[in-house]
Amino acid sequence: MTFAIVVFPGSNCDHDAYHAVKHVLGANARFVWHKETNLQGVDCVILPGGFAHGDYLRTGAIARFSPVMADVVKFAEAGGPVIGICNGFQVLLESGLLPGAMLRNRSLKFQCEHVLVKVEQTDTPFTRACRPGQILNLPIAHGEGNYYAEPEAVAQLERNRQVIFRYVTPAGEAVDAGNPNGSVANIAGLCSDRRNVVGLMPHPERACESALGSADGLVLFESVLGAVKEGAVHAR
Amino acid sequence: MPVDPQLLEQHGLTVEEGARIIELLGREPSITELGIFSVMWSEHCSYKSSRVHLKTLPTTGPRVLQGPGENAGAVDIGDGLAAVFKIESHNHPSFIEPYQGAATGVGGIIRDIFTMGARPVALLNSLRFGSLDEPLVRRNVEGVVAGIAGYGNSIGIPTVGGEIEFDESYAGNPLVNVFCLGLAKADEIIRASATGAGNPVFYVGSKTGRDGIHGATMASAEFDEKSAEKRPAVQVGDPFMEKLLLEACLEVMHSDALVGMQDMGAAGLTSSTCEMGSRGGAGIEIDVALVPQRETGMTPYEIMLSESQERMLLVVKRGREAEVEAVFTKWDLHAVRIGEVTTDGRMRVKHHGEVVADIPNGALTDNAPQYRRPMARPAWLDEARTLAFDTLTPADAGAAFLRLLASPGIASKRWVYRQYDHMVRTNTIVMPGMGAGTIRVKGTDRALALSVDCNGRFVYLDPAAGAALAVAEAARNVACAGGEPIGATNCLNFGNPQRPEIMWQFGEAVRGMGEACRALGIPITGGNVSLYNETDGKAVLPTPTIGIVGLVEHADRVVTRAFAEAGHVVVLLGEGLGELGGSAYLKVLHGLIRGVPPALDLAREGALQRLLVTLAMERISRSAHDCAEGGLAVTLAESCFDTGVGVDVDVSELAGPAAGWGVIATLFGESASRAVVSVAPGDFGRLDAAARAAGVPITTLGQTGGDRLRIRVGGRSVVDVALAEAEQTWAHAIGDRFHRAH
Amino acid sequence: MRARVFVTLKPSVFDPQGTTVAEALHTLGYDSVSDVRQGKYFELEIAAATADEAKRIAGEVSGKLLANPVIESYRIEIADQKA
Amino acid sequence: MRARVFVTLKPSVFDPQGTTVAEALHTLGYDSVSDVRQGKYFELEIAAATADEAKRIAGEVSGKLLANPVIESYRIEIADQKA
Ligand SMILES: Nc1ncnc2c1ncn2[C@@H]1O[C@H](COP(=O)(O)OP(=O)(O)O)[C@@H](O)[C@H]1O
Ligand SMILES: [Mg+2]
Repeated sequence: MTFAIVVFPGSNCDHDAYHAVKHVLGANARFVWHKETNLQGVDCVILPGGFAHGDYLRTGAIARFSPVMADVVKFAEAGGPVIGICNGFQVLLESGLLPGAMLRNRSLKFQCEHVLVKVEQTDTPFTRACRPGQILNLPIAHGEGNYYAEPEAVAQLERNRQVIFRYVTPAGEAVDAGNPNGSVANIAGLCSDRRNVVGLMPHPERACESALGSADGLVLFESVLGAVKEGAVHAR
Repeated sequence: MPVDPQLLEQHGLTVEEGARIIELLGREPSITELGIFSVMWSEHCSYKSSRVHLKTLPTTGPRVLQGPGENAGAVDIGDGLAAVFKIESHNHPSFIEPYQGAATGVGGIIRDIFTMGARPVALLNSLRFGSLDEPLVRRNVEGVVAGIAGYGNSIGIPTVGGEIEFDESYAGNPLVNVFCLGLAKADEIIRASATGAGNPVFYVGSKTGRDGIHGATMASAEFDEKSAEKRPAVQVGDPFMEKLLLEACLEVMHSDALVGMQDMGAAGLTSSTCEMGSRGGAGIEIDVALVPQRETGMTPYEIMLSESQERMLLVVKRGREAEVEAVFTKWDLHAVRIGEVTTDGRMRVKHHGEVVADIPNGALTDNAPQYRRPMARPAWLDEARTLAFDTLTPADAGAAFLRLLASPGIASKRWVYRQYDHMVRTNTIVMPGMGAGTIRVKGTDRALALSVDCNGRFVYLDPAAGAALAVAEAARNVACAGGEPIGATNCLNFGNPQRPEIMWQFGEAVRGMGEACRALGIPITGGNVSLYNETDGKAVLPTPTIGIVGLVEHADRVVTRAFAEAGHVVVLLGEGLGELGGSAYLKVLHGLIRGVPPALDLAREGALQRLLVTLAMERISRSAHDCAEGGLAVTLAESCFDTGVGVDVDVSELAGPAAGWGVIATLFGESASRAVVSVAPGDFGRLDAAARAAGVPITTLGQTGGDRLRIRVGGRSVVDVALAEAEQTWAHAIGDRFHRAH
Repeated sequence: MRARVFVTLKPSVFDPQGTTVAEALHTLGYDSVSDVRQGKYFELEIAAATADEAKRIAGEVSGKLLANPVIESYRIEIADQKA
Repeated sequence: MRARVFVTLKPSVFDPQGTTVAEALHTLGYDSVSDVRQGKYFELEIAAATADEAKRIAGEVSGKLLANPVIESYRIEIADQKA
């Protein structure tokens, strides 16, 4: 199985994603420069974290016009698994692959810390190895992770069970006390209506080894590895 | 052009220096030449007041691959790898514009590291501000922290540690010192020198504007009302551009088409051109008309002195230009050829072909003025060193304990480091707040433990002892984690060197720092001097910050400050002498910076540090935390926090009489060479044997467990609080002083 | 031609920056300021024959890049001709 | 009264955001856009008897909080009376 890790100018978690899938998970990984136009032969696309184009203007706003994005859209539309992590999630939002937008954290500050995230849905390629309701300890590191969508849009996300990760308290409750950034409905991550495109603000790739404080993020990559191996998900 | 005294003064030069310029050139300088001399001979670039002292520092050792003289120092960390590191100040710019000043400080030190061919992997910072009770200081703090975060986070280098202290003396002159460490293959370190006549010189990065003209001279002048006028000089950082430069430069270095490179930091194109030529024993000729410009109508003077950020100067092998250009093009950057290497040892600057400056490199570097400025022990010192305990009433121990935990210097710094991405690159195995920031070195078994420290109160009361104590503390911090201290870098922040008492503080501090490093076997591979840190004639506390790199042999054996679990034995290594001079207790409870700082026996300090490394690497210690600000009581409290494991100890063996100053001195005295360590009961025998073998005094204090923090003397509890209460106090003291709690 | 583009959060979207600025102003004693909204402001230099053409280009650019239609709206003025 | 405040970087101050946006526009084929400067835009609701008074308050607030006088300058308009 081969992961493609898209590198935008300003991506800075690209090497972390590479390390996680190649050296911890043991899969193949290759970097794809944002000017390339061909994702051929890859089984899963990772849009990594960082500050594509410096996050100037708006997070993800300029990156979505990168040449590679046309192929990422094609890959996603063909059913291939795509995961956007942090800045990658922001790119997915800007490019319309996932609904909604990001506002500044309500603290107006960058926040880097471990948070608790509940897995709400296990029928996506990135959560199928999770237990329903499993709580993951994952780091966040962002200044604009305050997810927003109009109330009707949020209602539709809920109806379609597209909210797959929510920030929670240690008791597992998705209440304000567990919400680090002000995201509507404590949303930490979403999937597309076809469920193959996933975006989340926390960094699973930073939580794949216990030496780093948590290995809870590895299950996302194990999930997609299993899904691809079993042929449960692929771009056709 | 005739140089009159007024013109010289505008350039921060003395009349004697003006005469010397004429002598060295054999003629009157042009205005461009005068500008070039003014920045190269500024304190910031020439080290004219400090060099005679810096020469005395120990800079060599078996691990040293690069000592002072290049953009950064380097030490061998095994496996064919080098740690490349340095610290730099951006104090004055950070006062004028906190966000951009701090941000560009981070950008500058990162360039110093990747210029050496190293990939930057960790940042630390050492910050000093006035009292947090002042709204203006709070804005300054918010801006500086946001600026460091804004730059470091964006470029993707984790900030894994640092320190922050508050004292009124810094209110009008904060200190912003940033440390960066990078990794390189030991045999691939790049030097910033220009060789090979005819090799082309390339400019790459941001376009040049009128930013920061005379920034280097500004960094060499104290503040007064007039400095507000220098404000248009503010530089704006562009971390995105720097990220592109970083990746492109590291890629270029992997080809052998590169001869040398240097960043354009303070004094921009001037210092890079002249220093590269000088180091290579060659000359450089450039035409400033070829320099990419952001603004129109810039003069050669302005182009040479601009401090626009995110620019690099490269010397490339002739015939290999296309390879290098292709790499930069990939990263959307343009490398522009602006000149070439010559053989005549001169810096020649043309403007559309016409020579506007032609100076022998030596006149700007080796022949720059050197001063042995007069030094005098301050008259006020004897008075400040006396401590009349009979005029003070000792505070209640329990209340003092909570006051100390709530004081910003001791309270949790989470409000600060939460704004820094401290995990990016997935190497951080000890996060900020848990001890020395520690990063693993992927591909090896090893890790690096990093610490920056300085207690300005100690330095103020005894500069030599204070600077030595700073070295001891920083080294002890990395030793607690299990790291052997193998290299250091310093950032010497002082007042106006033209005042003999400041120069005395400086000279003494350098002497003390050198002695400590020599005794502990830690070479200083580079650093930075920041003088004129004064407001209206009042200097900051002398602050010679030291950054230390510790080598941890086994990353998986790293130890943090926090008690691991209940039922462990808590011991004190080293001896408390009840020394309260210069302590946080006196400052926080009595508003005093007085007395004599703790005594330091460097042999005992070294023994303790070696023991701490052994205890970690042999998996004996389960936590280790050095005793510093706030003394034993605060050290014990900090050992409980975050893991929430309580402690119950009896310090009778250490204490004097059970009331009054004896208890206070035992709990809050800041004697050097001590650490609180916890071990599983079954390992106590090994600990005891190791301590005895090392000749380090060991006292069993009690054990971990429960949800209270209890310190007893004899039968009596002198501190007894719910751990949760103490932790709340400590955790929120800084954040609560700012507007939003979130 | 000089175009000015104002990008503001839609009224329904909570504006954390504006709210914080308003709070800070109250702390400073400016109680007469009751509501603050923060947006972005751009000045573009556009090579166009007519103001209308400049406006068309500015509009395209704003819709595509400068504003995010999910949360923001925009308004354009051409320097010598307010619109 | 509604006040609008435009905060822009002083002309000599480097604007990396604007530069990056301009480059992005060129990549998208908008070659007619030659220069982009990015600033901030505020709308304030001010309880004031006269436009002049509103303007005075907006000016104070801008100088103190909304703009950073070291690198930015600002301009104020009162809704029904441009100034
Ligand atoms: N306090 C110090 N101790 C030892 N070396 C120093 C000290 N200060 C400066 N140096 C050395 O002097 C040289 C010049 O320093 P600096 O001007 O700060 O470098 P740059 O301008 O390239 O950033 C460097 O090699 C630096 O390591
Ligand atoms: Mg340098």
